[in-house]
Parts: sequence; C-alpha cells; structure tokens
Amino acid sequence: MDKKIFDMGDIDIAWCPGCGNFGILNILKQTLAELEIPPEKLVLVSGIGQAAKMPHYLRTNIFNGLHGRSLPAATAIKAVNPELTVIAESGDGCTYGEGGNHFIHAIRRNPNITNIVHNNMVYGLTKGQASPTSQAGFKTPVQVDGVMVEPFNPIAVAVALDASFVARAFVGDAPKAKEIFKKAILHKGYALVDIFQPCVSFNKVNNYQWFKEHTYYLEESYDPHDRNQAFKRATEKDKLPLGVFYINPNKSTFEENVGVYNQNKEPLYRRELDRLKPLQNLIDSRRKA
Amino acid sequence: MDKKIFDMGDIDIAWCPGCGNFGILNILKQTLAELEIPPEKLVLVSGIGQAAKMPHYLRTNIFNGLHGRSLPAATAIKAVNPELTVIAESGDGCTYGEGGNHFIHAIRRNPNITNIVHNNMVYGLTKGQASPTSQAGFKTPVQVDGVMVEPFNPIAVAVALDASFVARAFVGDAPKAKEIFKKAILHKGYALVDIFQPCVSFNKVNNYQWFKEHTYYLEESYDPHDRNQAFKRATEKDKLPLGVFYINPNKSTFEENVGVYNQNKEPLYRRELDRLKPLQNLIDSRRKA
Amino acid sequence: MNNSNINEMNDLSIVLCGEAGQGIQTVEQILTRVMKLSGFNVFATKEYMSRIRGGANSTEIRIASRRVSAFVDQIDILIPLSQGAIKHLEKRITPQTVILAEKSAFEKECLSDKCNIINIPFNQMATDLGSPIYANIIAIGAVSGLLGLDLQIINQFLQQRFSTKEEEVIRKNIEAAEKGYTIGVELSRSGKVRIGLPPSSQAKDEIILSGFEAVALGAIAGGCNFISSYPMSPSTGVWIFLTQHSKEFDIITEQTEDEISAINMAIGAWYAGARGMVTTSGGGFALMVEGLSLTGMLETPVVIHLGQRPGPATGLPTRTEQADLGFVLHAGHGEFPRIILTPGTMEDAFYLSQKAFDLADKFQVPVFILTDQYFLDSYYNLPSLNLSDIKNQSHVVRTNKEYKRYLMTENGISPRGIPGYGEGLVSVDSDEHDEEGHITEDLDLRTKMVDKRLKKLELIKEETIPPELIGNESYQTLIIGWGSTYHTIKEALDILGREDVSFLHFKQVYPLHPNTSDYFKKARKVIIVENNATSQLGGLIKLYLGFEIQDKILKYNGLPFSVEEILEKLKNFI
Amino acid sequence: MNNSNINEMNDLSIVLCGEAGQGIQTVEQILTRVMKLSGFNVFATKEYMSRIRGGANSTEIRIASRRVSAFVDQIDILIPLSQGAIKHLEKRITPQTVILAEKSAFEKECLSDKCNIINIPFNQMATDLGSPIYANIIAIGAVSGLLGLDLQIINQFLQQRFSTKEEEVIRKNIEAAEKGYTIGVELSRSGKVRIGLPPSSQAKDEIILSGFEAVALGAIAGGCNFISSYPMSPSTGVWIFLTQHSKEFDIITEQTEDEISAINMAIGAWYAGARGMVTTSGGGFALMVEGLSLTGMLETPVVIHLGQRPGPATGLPTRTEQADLGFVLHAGHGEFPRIILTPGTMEDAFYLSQKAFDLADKFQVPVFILTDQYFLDSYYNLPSLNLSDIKNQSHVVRTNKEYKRYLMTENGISPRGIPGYGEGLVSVDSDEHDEEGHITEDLDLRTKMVDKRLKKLELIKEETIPPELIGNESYQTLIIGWGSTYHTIKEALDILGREDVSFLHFKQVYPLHPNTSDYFKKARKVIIVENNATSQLGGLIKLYLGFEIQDKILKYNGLPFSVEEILEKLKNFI
Ligand SMILES: Cc1ncc(C[n+]2csc(CCOP(=O)(O)OP(=O)(O)O)c2C)c(N)n1
Ligand SMILES: Cc1ncc(C[n+]2csc(CCOP(=O)(O)OP(=O)(O)O)c2C)c(N)n1
Ligand code: SF4
Ligand code: SF4
Ligand SMILES: [Mg+2]
Ligand SMILES: [Mg+2]
Repeated sequence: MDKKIFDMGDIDIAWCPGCGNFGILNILKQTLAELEIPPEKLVLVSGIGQAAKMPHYLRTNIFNGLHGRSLPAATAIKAVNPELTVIAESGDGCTYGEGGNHFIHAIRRNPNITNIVHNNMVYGLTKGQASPTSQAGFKTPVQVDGVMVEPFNPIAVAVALDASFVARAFVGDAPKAKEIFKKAILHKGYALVDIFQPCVSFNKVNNYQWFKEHTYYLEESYDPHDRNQAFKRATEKDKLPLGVFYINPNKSTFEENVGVYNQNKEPLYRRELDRLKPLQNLIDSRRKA
Repeated sequence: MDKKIFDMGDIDIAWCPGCGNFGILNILKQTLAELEIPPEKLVLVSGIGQAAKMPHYLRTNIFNGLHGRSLPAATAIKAVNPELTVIAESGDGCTYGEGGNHFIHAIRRNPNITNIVHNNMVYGLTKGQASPTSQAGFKTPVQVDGVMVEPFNPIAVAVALDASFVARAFVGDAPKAKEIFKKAILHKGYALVDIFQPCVSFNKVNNYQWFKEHTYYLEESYDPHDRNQAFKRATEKDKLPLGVFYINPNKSTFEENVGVYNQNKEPLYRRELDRLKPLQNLIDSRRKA
Repeated sequence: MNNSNINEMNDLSIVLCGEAGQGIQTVEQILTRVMKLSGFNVFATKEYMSRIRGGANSTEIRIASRRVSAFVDQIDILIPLSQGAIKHLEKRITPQTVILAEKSAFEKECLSDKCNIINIPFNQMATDLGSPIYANIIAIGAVSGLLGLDLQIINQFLQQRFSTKEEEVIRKNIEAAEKGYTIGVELSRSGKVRIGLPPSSQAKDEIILSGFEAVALGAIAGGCNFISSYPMSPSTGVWIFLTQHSKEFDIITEQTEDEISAINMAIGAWYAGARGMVTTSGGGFALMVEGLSLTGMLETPVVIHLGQRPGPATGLPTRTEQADLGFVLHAGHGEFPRIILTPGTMEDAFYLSQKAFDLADKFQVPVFILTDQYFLDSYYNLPSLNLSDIKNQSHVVRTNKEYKRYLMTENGISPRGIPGYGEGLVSVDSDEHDEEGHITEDLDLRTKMVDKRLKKLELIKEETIPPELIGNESYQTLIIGWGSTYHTIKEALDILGREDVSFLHFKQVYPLHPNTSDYFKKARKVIIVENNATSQLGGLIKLYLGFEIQDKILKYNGLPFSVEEILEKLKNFI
Repeated sequence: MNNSNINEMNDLSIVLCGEAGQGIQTVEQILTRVMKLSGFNVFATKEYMSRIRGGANSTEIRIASRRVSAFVDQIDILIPLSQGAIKHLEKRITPQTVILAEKSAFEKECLSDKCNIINIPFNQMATDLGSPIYANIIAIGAVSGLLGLDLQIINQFLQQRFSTKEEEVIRKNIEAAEKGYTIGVELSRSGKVRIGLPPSSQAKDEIILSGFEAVALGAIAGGCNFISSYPMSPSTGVWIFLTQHSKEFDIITEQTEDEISAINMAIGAWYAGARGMVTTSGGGFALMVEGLSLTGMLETPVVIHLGQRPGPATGLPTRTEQADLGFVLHAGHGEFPRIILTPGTMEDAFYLSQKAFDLADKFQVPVFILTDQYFLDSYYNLPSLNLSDIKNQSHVVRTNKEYKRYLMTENGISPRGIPGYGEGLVSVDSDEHDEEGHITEDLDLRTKMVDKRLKKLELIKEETIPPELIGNESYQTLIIGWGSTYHTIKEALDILGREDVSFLHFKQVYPLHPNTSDYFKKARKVIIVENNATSQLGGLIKLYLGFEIQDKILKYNGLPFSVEEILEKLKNFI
C-alpha cells in the first residue's frame, strides 16, 4: 500500500517547522501502509494538544475528543466494533497528566488498541509548562525555579501494571520507530509506545541532540517477557533505553472479556436494534416474580 | 498519651459488626497516642466510602471531602500549614479508582502526609461492586461473570513511581500494623500504607481467613532501599508480602519545594494578608515597563 | 387495648422498619408478590440510611383494591423488626396504627399513648421453629392471615422462591408462614384487628415494576447495547439490571474507573455505532459535564440517566430530591441543545427511556432521563408494557466517498455515519470544525456551525412530549409537578375531589412543548410542587414561558412528599 | 497613489499582523510602551490562532490623545509581517488604510484597489544591518517617526529593554529604530502620510495593565497566597503572573495533574487557612463542578477565575466569547449560593478580584471572577490603582474547645475556624452534617442546614456591587452589557452622542443588586449586547427580574465586538 493514501492533500499543518511531530506522522503513515491497513478501517483517536492534532493530518476516520480522554473513547470504539484498527494518540501531558487515571485503567482493561504517546517532555500547545515527563530542573513560566520532582516514568508504571506491550521509541530514528510501531499495532492487546519527540519551540533542553545522547537501544538479546528485568531496564537513568521493554502475551483483551462476541462476531452496528421478543419475555416474567 | 483522647464518645458507627474498619480505627488511635500527636494538630482527610467515614469516628480535625479526592485536599492542607500532621485515609475504590490520577501525582509531589488505604478489595458503601484491587474471578452484581482482569497492584505502582515510603499491612495483626503506621507517620514524605481490611458484608472471598492464608511478612533482613528488589517482592502473587517494601529517603517534600517556607517557617494563616507595600512597588513598576 | 378497625377504605398501608441487613427487603418482596398474586394492587417504597448494617430503614407497602402508586404518611400496620423502629417512625404513628410486635421488646419505645401494640411473640415462635430467622416469614404469614389470603398462594410462592434451597428450609419457611397465618386469622376473627379490604382480580396477572427496572427495560427497548458507569446511589440499579440481562440482549456493560471515563466511553460507543448510556447521580454527573459539552460539539448522541439525590456534594446519598434540574439544563461550557425527560410513572419511565435513544440518535444531542431515589426505589403493579408500537429506527447512514460528518443541511442535522460502514471517513472533532470534521479557524464558519447546532432545538420542540393534564380542562387552579411527584399529587387531588383543580405534569421539562403557555393562561391560580428548596422547574418556566409561579410547595429534607402532605399544603392555598 | 491624511480625530489604530512566533508581541510591547512614554494613551488587543508557529495573528494598537480602551475595526496603519497578513485582514482594510510594507512582497495579496501600500523595504534594510530580525524594530522606528516622537525616548527604552543583551545587539537595535524613524519622518514631511495626533502628557506616568495582570494584582491585593491550576488558554496568564511574583508575596503556586485536583487543593488550602484560587477556562471548570458543589456543602470559600472562550468542548481555544454565564450560575448538583463578578475595566478587574477574596471569606461561598480572552489579552494605560482603601479582613476565628464549625446562627454564617488555630476541632464534611460537621441522617436538621446555606444569599445581596450607569439618568433607551464589553459599548455610545441612550454595565451578575429592576422600569427600550448566541445575561435577568429583553445584539464567531459594530447594530434599533 502506498503511504500517500493517508495524505490529506494541501492542508495547513499547525505544527512548528522542525517539530518532531512531523516525523511521527510520517512514520505512522509508513507503518500503516506497510501493514496494509485501509483508512476506512482505521480510527485515530486523540485528546487535545499539539500531538493530538495528528489525526487531522492523516486521512482516516478520526475521533478528536477531549484533553486527557482519548483512552476511554478508544476503548469503547474498539469494543463496539472490533473490526476497526484503533490507535489512540496524544501528548505526554494529555496521557499522563490529565488522562493519568485512564492510562492506568486502560492498561488493566487491555483493549486491543495501540497507544502512541508523543513525549516531548512539555506542554506544547499551552506554551511550555512542565509535563509529567519533564526532567527535574526544567524551567518554565510556571516552574520558575525548575521542576522539583523526578519525571513520571510511563514505562516503569506500565510494567508495574503488567501492561501487555510496553515500548519506547525516538522519532529521530525513523526505521526503528517504524518497527516498534508495527509490533505495537500487530500486538493483540493494549500496546504503549512512548515516543520521544523534540519540541523545538518550548523545550530547548531535550532536543534532538539530547535524545540522541541520552538514549540507546535494548540489546538484541533482551527478552521482553521478564517483568522484573523490564522494570529494572525501565528505571535506568543515565541513558534511557529504547525498544520493546515488556510483553505479556497471556492477557485476554477487553473485547474478549465483554462477552458480546463470544458467539456472534458481528460488530454491534450490524445487529438488530429491536429485541422485542426476549424483551416481552422478560417483561412477562415480572408477572410471577 | 491515652488513646481515649481520640474517642468520640457515644456515637453511632455506621460500619457493619465485624468489619475490618473497626480494627483500623483502633490501631490508628493507638498509633497516634503512642506518637503523642494531639488531636488539635492532626487532620484526618478522607474521600467517600465506608473507609472514608473513619474521620467521623476519631476525635480530631477532619476534612471529609469528595469521593476520590482526599489526596489533593490533604496535600494542600499540609502545604498551607506544615505544623499539622495530615493523614489521608480512604478506601481502595476511592484511592485507586476514582482517585487514581491523584494517587500517581501525589506520590510524585511527595507531600509529607500519610496515606492509609483500607483495602477490602470491594466497593463497600455502594454495595459490593468490584474495586480496582478485587481479585480476578470475584463475582458481583455488575461483574456477573467475575472480574476479568488482574487486580491493581498499588505497591508495585508506588514503587514504579519511586514513592518515598511504601508499605502494606493487615488489620488482623494489630501490633504489626501499628508499627507500620508509626513508621509511615514518622516518615518524612508521602507514605503509603495499603492495609488489608476484610469487608464482611460484600466480600465473602477475601475474609480474615483468606488474608491470613495469603499473606506473610517480609523477612527481618529485607532492605527496603532497593527499588528493583521492592518491585520484585511487590509483584509476588501466591502470597502477598506485608511490611515496608520501599523507602526512598532522598526525596524533598512538597512543602519544601513550594518555597514559601525557605526563610519563614510560619504557616500561612499566621502571615499578613495585606502586602500593600510590595504590591504598590509592583504596580509602580508598570509605569516604566 | 381497643379493637382496631382498619380503614373501611379500600387501602391498607403496612410499614416494615428495621436495621439495614435485617431482611426487610425479603419481607417486602414476598409480601408484595403474595398480595398481588392474591389479587391486590400493591405499591412499595423505601427510605434508608447510607449504611450497610444497623440504623433504621423502613419500607412502606400499600395494598389496595384500586391502584395505588404513591407514598402516604399513614401507617395502618407497623411491623418493627428491630429496636428503634418505633422511635424512627414516631411522627407517623397514630392511635390507629396497629403495631404487630413482641410487646415486651418494643413497649419502652412507646412514649405516648399512641402505641397500639398487638403482642405477637415472633421471636419466640421463630426460635421454636429452629431459628430466629423465621420471624420475618411469620410476620408475612400474620399479615396474610389478617387479610384473609389464600394460604395456598403463599405456600406456592415460598416454594418457588426458595426452590434453590434445601427441602428442609422450604418446609420450615412454609411452616413459619402458616404459624403466622393462623395468628393473623385469629386476630381478625377475634375482632382485635379488622381489615375490610376486598381483593380485585385485575392485579393478579399484572407485572410489578420498580423505577429502575422501568428505566432499564426502556433502555433495552430503545436498543441500548452499551452502558459504561461508575457505581453511585441511587442510579446503580439501572446498570445492575442491564448487566444481569446483558447476555440476552448483547449489551456491553463496563464499570469504569470514574465518571469521566464512563461518559467518554459512551460517546465513543455511539461514534462507533452502538447505542450507549450512562447512569449516575448528581455528583457523578458533575464529573461528566465536560463530556456533555463534548457531545454538544461532536453532535454525538448520548443518553444520561441521572437519579437525583440530595446535595450539594455527597449530601444524603440514599435519600431523594429534585434539585438537579437547573444544573442539568445549563451544564457544560458553550451553547448546545439537549433534551430532558422526567418520567412520573413506570409507563413513562419505560416509554421515555426507549424514546430517549431514538431522540438522541435522531437529533444527535444528549438526552437526559431525570429521575430520583424515590422514583427508582418504588414499585407497583401495572397491566403490562405495550411493545407493539416500538420500532427503533437507526439514524446511522452508510457513508460514501464524499461523506462529510458535519454537512450543512437546512435543518441542522447532518446524516450521521460511523467508521467502517461505507466508503467514507467519519471525522469528529471537539474543536470548532468544518463540514468534514476538521479543525478550523474560519470564524465565519464558526458562526454557521453554532447556528447549525442550535437550530436543532426548533426541530426537537416539534417532537416534545406535551405535559399531561390530569383533571378537568376547565380548571381554576392548576397544580404543577414534574417527575416522581406524579402519583402523589394525583392521589391527593383525587382525595381533594375538586372539579376546579387540575394537575399539569411535565414528563419533558426541556425543551418545553410549544403549547405549554396555554395551560398557564387559563389558570386563575398556579401552585407548583417540587422536591427541592428553590423551585427549579418554576425557574425554568419563568425563563422560557415568562410566567412566574408565586405559590410553591417545596420539600427538601431528603424524603418524598406524602399524599397527606400535599393535601394539607394544598389546602393552605385553595 | 494618493496621499494619506489619517484621522484628524485624536486617535490612530495600528495593526500588526503576522505568523505566530514572528515577534509581533515584541513589536506590540515596545510600540505601546514607547507611545505611552511619549505621552499617548494606548490600547492593545490581539487575536490569534491556536498554534505556536505560522498562521495569521494580529494585534491592534490604538494610540490616542484621549483614553482608548476598546477594539475598533478601523485600521489606519497596517504593518504586515508575513505573507497572508493582508488577506487575513481583508474585511477591515479600507482605501484609507496605510499599509507599511515591502510592496513587492505584498502586492499580490491586494485583490482590490483598497490596498494603499507605502513601500518600505524593511527586509532589505534589516539585512543591510546584518539580519532580517531587525525588520520589526525598523517598523517601530517608522511608526514613531510618522508620529513625530522624541527619538531619545525610543532609544532609551530600547537600551533598557535589551539591557541584558550584548552591547552590539543594543547598538544594532537602536540603529534599526533610527533608520525606520528617518523613513517615518520623511513620509510625514513629504505629506505622503500625515497624522495629526497630539500627545497628552497625562499618559506618560501612568501604568499599563492587561486584563490578566489586573486580575492577578487584584488577587494579590485580596491576600491570595495559594493558587493551584492546570494550564488552559486564556486563563493561564493570571497564574503565570502570580507564580512569577510568588516569592515577593509568599504564594504557593502549583501545577496540578488536572483541574479536579486544582479545585480540591484550593478548597483544602482555604480549610487550612490560606486564601486560595484557581484559574481556568470553561472546559477546565467543567471538571471542577463537583468541587464547586463541595464548597457549597463545606461552606468553604474559594475564588475561581474563569476566562471564557468559545465552546462547546475545545471550541476555539484562543478566541473570545461570553457563553459560560448560565453554566457558572447553575453549576453543581444541589442548591447553594455563589457570587459571580464580571469586571469590565482594568480597575474593575483589580478591585473586584481583591474583593472576591473578601466576599468568599466573609460569606464562605465560591466567588467567580468571570472574564474572557478578549479582556485578558487586552491592555491599556490607566492612572494607577489606589491601595489606600484596601484592608483585608481575615474572617477566620480562633477556636475554643466548644467550637462547632456549622454553628447555627441567625444569618446563616458560622464563624470559620481552621485546624491548629485554637483549642477547638474543625470538622468539615461533604455529607449533610450536624453543627459539629459530622455526618448525619437527621432529616429535620437537613432542612435547617439547607436553609442556613441558602439564607446567606440574602446577606450577600446587601453587599452586591450595583450595575454602573453610563450616561444620563433620564434615558429612553437602555443598553445592557456585562464584563468585557464595557469599553466597546461606552465608546460606541460616546460616538453616538445621544442624550436619551444610556448604558447599564453589570460588574456583578449574580446575585443582582436589589435595585436593578428600577433601571428597567424607567426604560422605554432595552437592548442587550452579549458575546454569545443565546443571550445568557438576558436569561438571567428574565429569571431574576422577570424582565424580558427583546432586542439583542449577539456575536459568537470568536471575536470581540468592535466599536463600529456596536454602533451600526445600535442604529438598527434606535
Ligand atoms: C480540560 C482541559 N484542560 C486544559 C486544556 C488545555 N490544554 C490543551 S493542550 C494542553 C497540554 C498539551 O500538552 P501535551 O499533551 O503534552 O501535548 P503537546 O502539545 O505537548 O503535544 C492543555 C493543558 C484543555 N484543552 N482541556
Ligand atoms: C463522584 C462519585 N462517584 C460515586 C460515588 C459513590 N460511591 C460512594 S462510596 C463508593 C465506593 C467506595 O468504595 P471504597 O472506596 O473501596 O470504600 P469502601 O466503602 O469499600 O470502604 C462509591 C462508588 C460518589 N460518592 N461520588
Ligand atoms: S510547540 Fe513544540 S510540540 Fe508543538 S508543534 Fe511546536 S515544536 Fe511541536
Ligand atoms: S460494607 Fe464492608 S467495608 Fe463497609 S462497613 Fe460493612 S463490612 Fe465494613
Ligand atoms: Mg507534550
Ligand atoms: Mg473498598
């Protein structure tokens, strides 16, 4: 499939020149094309932020909801129509700040969706406040003395929640990022990809150079099935590992658990709205009890 | 100090006979008495639920707020008046369900408060729905086929968030629970104590017997300063360890970070409301710039 | 003690009172079912504390020859199940109240001479049978005996009800019922308590429905196949009911981490082709307000059942109130239409809940079903529910390549596609957007989009359910009520029996039916009855009809109005 | 091209337009400051897209001999900083608009003959100076030259402004300004552009304040020492300002994980003895609604600054609207009082924000400061702020052993203690509670507590800020406005110059001042002006005064009203 199928044509993209978001958009298009996912069968779900504008720049079905709320919407969309490929995509602030509670509980629920988090370690759209992933010491107009706490570690938390797929990528390495995206989308169950994305306007510290210097890939031999090992690697500090940290292949998905697909595989919209006969029975049963 | 000082006198307690909450109330009173914390200098903060009624049964200052919101209130109370001992106390549903996002971020913020979570693995007050900590398979009126997902592991998540103090207790062993409470209250920084508490009305599975059989104490030699070790122990499944899993003594507290106590140790209420002189200067500075 | 002749009217009010967890609910259920099977009309409602064990809770069961569906203060027979019960109901006990109880145990609670205790050694008798747990069944038997029911019906019912239990248990229960029955018959025969209450065969074959069941059944009738919620009294019953029947009806039902997730899931579900709902109470809905605003912008349908309870904040979690109307009407930032339905009867609850899904789908707006604890926790018998007129129409369209989610149309409604159905793409956006659903900064388009969204309200008005007039068309005085006060006001007016007083009941409070003003113009006097402190429907009427209602009957102590209370308060005005 | 004689009136409107990130803000800041220092009154406002780079944003700067404080459509001088600027402002450009620009670069955007471009090769000149970044400073110089300012003032200001930069940078900037200045003087001398605008020495020593600064300074004046918030346009400026001065004023300022945390922190802060506030916009406030209801039950003070922007949902994040009034008025489940302040001037914003803290503390209610993007992002010069009347009184009491947080008092206000201050215990509870603050199921007490809370509204009314009447007492026509439309309507009426038309501006919309009705009774005609689609203040007036306003001027495209627009629309009515 040609990735052009996802192009929006001549539109005005609201990102800053040089922003890491462009790279992610490109990588995602490429991934989808290589996986042969048709636009009509894909839904991009997002919250609000710069990252969250992504769905507007990729020709497919989109649900651009509220700040912090991409995961509940994405979970429901997938549950209601498992034939759709669902990708929830948003920023670090959106996902780990405002949306923190959904992050935890979506991981537990384990819908078969991919969650791509553009981690620029800052609130971009609102002009540069600290995000949960901002590094200690990061100065902003409201963190005047710099961030005082350690950054939120989404990888470690996801491992602690026994997430079914946990990975980190860097937009500066498109081929590798694409491979990680692919694995995530192909993975059955909730798949987190936290992807480092420089914000050229509001994060002058964590730029391309910084990410290059502060990351490295988990070695080939690394086995992502060992949770303790994954935790250990997730909490490394000097250099931040990239790659797939953890896979738990033994979890059932939310769609499997909801029960309505046990016998009938049809998505809900293809089923009858009127269920008057069993309803009449149910009503009649109230005559006796 | 005599623990009677915390008695409310002849009041009607809304808990069920045999409920584990009575034990926690008792242990807490004992702890406070032994630590010589006067009722006037203590604030119990809670959310909503059966556990969250606790503050009404212990004579002290209380802030019984909204379901899920004990931690933001407790954090602010401590920040505004660090002379107070602040304990946030609520149920598992309140803290890890509705309040999940605050749980994450309070840990990061690290206020010097104690967070006691009554973990009965069920929603008590609303009559027995699953809570985030309910065990897989647990049947309820809305989990008709039993809980489908693994329980939320607050200990592992807190360790992943590098919490400054993480412990688990069991109300069935009052002396040990008291020691854990003491350590938590004396600890400088956010201290989590997840305490197993049987709900005799709605959780017929995880009763006193079950907890006794499914728990054991971390060995004497266990060193709570090793994060990877703590994670490993936190994720044990057959038997759930009790005790202090993890301590990170190197974190500054929220009150230290907010800055207003750097020079002046007075709580805010003892400071001048009118700061007209510097305000006049600030206003005047707008003449030039 | 004097003999008690309980109402020569065709109506008996029995109240059970005891601690939480003492089995009141079982007594209530068996008694109402047995009564109905014996040909009586029944009504039951309960008031309870926010606790699982202890305290003092009560259930009122009305048994009558004609239909009864409202709460009365009157207590004809009181069965106290635990200490404190008589004290708890002090204000409602009169010398006419027959208290069936172990005299020695309850005498000390009787501070006044009002206490007419007929001594029945329930506990002793139960213990003789082998366990005190049989006391409740003995009480059921006693009441049945008093009313002269057919013992066969009782025995049959118990047999069925305890069918999963051991033979021994069933036998004991039947024995207990019979023991009580004998006492009841004896009391009646001796003239100590005389109840003149003829059964009416009509009730026998009817169905019994509670408010939450009626809402849930209505939802099923409306094609609901997705419910995401977070537990909250008094709304959880609807969700439990749907969950317990989720397999028969292919319903996805999910307990979310919080109410924010619940509403966003429901919105996502509609987007992908389901018919989703949430059920909550005021405090939970407060957390859904941003999501509500999202439905306004996305033009996604959603159905919100909100069971009201007294606020602010946690308030009185297990009590009743009608104080969230103004909130629901104005909730959400920005401007967008909505629909608020306020059922007054079980039939209303069923048909309106069904209709809620259709309205939501058709107009692509949020639809509220606004009930309250009193309504949800009450039940009575009714003939049945007529399904023959129910035909759900899905308003979802198959998309083609040119599909635009927010196509400008004359009436403001853009055909709604869903992803994966057709060749088009479906884009929805919480930002102001263009016809395709993409974010825009075109400010002329903004104005058009606001107009498009608001325009739908005019269409909605055309389908508004008009208020129901109960009584004469040619009234002088008009009583106004909404939601759960329906039966209470109606019964009070029946008793009042004044030709010139009618009752206008609102089943849809927003938008108001275009003809509503006419009712007000005709009235010499208008009196509004609301279970709140500030007359919120009164405010809405003033806002939209410009009519100010001066005379108000308001109550906000957490309890519903009783028939007597309405009657008495009305007398002050007319 | 014809020569341009720009307004013989004492008023000049300069508009800068370019992409986000192009330094418009710097030009705007320098220009307004330099103008003020040169003795002109200044006003500036901006409109911008929700993006960080690119797009088309514009700032209007008005320079005048008399005070100016409102947005006008008129553009006397346009300085386009990037491609698309002229197109973006198309509708506002007239043949009288002088466009100072590189002709070759912008000519193609001029589709009509309206385009009066005076060619100034800004870029070339800047490049000659060493870098294109000097273009903006050259433009500043040019305008200054046109107006005949004192070059010294400009140079001094630049020196100061760039004082932290290297010597070389300062020199280049000054050089750039001088180059531009020469051109400006030349244009003026040659008669190509002639501006007759005398400075007025009054402005020189005045202060310049924006809406967000005025709110923040007011908060400081009101004793605010705690702010917990989550970033959200357009409200964040208030918080940034407070944070940047947090050290001087001992303010705890915290970025929370979400808005729910923000409001609950602020409530906790008041409970423990601080004066807390939150700042947010409609969508963020939607998440605070449960917390708002909590303040109602706890009777905790809280101050909420809400900067409105167009909804629903995400809407137009960087635009303006006045569409959250009905929402704020009715937000929260249950019934409890609140106060809503709606400043119209910078002075209002300062004094009302100060007063907000006192009102909150005194009445133990939530107080809203309701502004909007237009108001927050605009600024002008004003004489100063008078602090001499400001005296904050803490209403916190020292507790004794018998202290009861919810003591029943005649006026409904219970003395508010805080934990740790005194010997008493302070218990607050979101459930219905007794006087001590403990959970209760006493339903008589419930009624009393509701009454107690609602009663406070009567007291609050006594301290309500009355609406301000601008114009004659003996009007025939009354214009109604609230919040940010103050100056725009005022200026329009000044121009209209009709003795019989007056303007009533609401600075507090809830509760309304008891005498408000009188204003309506006197008017023959009432016209309401609101920056929303449904006339929300109109609704409030109808609800509380029973007065229906038929004539409405509404706008909801995300932009503020301009003076001309009001004038024109008014003419349709009068
Ligand atoms: C409820 C709510 N609160 C706040 C905002 C304002 N807001 C928009 S985007 C954003 C932060 C975006 O940061 P992030 O998610 O990291 O995305 P980025 O812009 O960095 O890609 C915020 C706070 C909002 N839209 N809604
Ligand atoms: C916003 C909101 N949602 C829901 C509720 C209803 N509610 C009250 S307590 C509770 C659950 C309590 O469970 P938990 O926190 O585990 O406490 P427990 O009763 O088990 O001690 C819920 C859902 C509420 N009060 N507020
Ligand atoms: S602000 Fe940062 S994240 Fe947003 S588009 Fe610009 S560079 Fe990218
Ligand atoms: S319901 Fe459970 S948790 Fe609540 S008081 Fe009863 S036993 Fe305890
Ligand atoms: Mg970000
Ligand atoms: Mg619990």
